[in-house]
Amino acid sequence: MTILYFAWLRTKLGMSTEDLPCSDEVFDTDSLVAWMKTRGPAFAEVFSDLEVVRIAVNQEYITSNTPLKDGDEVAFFPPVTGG
Amino acid sequence: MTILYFAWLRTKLGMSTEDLPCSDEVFDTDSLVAWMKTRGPAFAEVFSDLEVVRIAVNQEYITSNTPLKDGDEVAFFPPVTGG
Amino acid sequence: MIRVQREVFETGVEIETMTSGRTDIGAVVSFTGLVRDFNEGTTVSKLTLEHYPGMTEKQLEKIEREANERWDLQGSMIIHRYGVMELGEPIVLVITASAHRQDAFEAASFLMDWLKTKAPFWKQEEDAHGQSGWVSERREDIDALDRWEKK
Amino acid sequence: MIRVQREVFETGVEIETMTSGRTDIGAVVSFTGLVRDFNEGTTVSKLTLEHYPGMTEKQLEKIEREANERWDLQGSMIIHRYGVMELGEPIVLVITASAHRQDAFEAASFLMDWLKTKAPFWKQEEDAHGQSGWVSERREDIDALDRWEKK
Repeated sequence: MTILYFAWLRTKLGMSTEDLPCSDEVFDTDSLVAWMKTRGPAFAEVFSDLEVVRIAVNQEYITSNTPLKDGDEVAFFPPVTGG
Repeated sequence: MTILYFAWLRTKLGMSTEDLPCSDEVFDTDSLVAWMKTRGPAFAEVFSDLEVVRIAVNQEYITSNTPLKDGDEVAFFPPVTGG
Repeated sequence: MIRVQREVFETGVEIETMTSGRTDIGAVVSFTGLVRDFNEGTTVSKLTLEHYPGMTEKQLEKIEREANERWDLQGSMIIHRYGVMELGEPIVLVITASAHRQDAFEAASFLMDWLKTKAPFWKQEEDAHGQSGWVSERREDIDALDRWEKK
Repeated sequence: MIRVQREVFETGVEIETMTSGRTDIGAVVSFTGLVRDFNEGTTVSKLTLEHYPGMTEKQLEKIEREANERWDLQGSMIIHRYGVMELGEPIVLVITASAHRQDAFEAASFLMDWLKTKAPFWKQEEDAHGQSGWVSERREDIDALDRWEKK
């Protein structure tokens, strides 16, 4: 999977993209977020309040747990502020 | 008074403006309209349905009887259709 | 600012004039009304607009003042043409500028609704056979204005 | 039609492109969003817009399709810029064309409300001291979208 971070998630994590394989531990968006929280203080902080984190899978918003497979594009970002 | 006619009132009456003196017979908008109706068939027709005639005195709409004096500008026209 | 003129105008030029050199405007809304080839079931080949010089300007100024009292605007403009117009030409332009988009949208919509029922202009349409007739008042335009009545 | 671009655009040119040679359009509404020097209590000296390439285009196309389903439009356009922008420069443009003004006004307002809460753009503002910060979501923008929920 390709993981993308935007706006303050990107600046706080110091990373805009990374590749992650699906695994027994990470197989849907809920398990991906749970795993993210275990990756250290910056990740724990960024994913502490999911009210301010939007998730898109393959460039579509998701609002409930969604299965993931290798090749998927998962993006994490704050509420949008364009326009 | 200066009397002005616009749009189909103007074309039906064949006249865009005329000067009329105030008199014992014509001293407010109600009496002016009543007198207009007596001026012949074209006038009678134009003023037969006051629902479709708007009146402005000195370039302001009026919706109730309004006193008139020499020097006033009285306009008769249909509902507007600009924009 | 209001303008009543015979000449064609350009919406882009007027927007540019209103915003040029300003850094306090967040939102600009424009409405342009154009002569179209079809109206209320009739083919139109030409349009003539008659107006009441003097009263037109007074009414437009009153409408613009009212919009500026109701909404927080940083700029407003109304241009209305009169005379003979060809298909596709612009008839009327309303521009509103504000810090916030809602003010700009509402004020522009209000100005158009108001103008449609209060500004003394009358349209005469000519069809393909050279027959001309006066355009009738539209019920929808009267209803549209009701939205803005102060409760 | 949608465009996501780094370059400045001109509202007038885009309106002209949409209406040129057409005689069936009666009403054109444009909304232009500009970089202003003040936002939510802070002086702004520069603005940077980050976006999500790919998803941005998908979302804008979806929004535009939705507007065309809801209203009778003869043309629609969304342009949104990204990258660094100076004060007074345009950020976003929405144009709608219709036979009737109400459709054009409502569709343009809808497109802006929708875009503000769904299109993946993020603003970073820089103040006079060179301090930069991410702009927060505005409660008003979420509320504005509620107006368009189908009952």
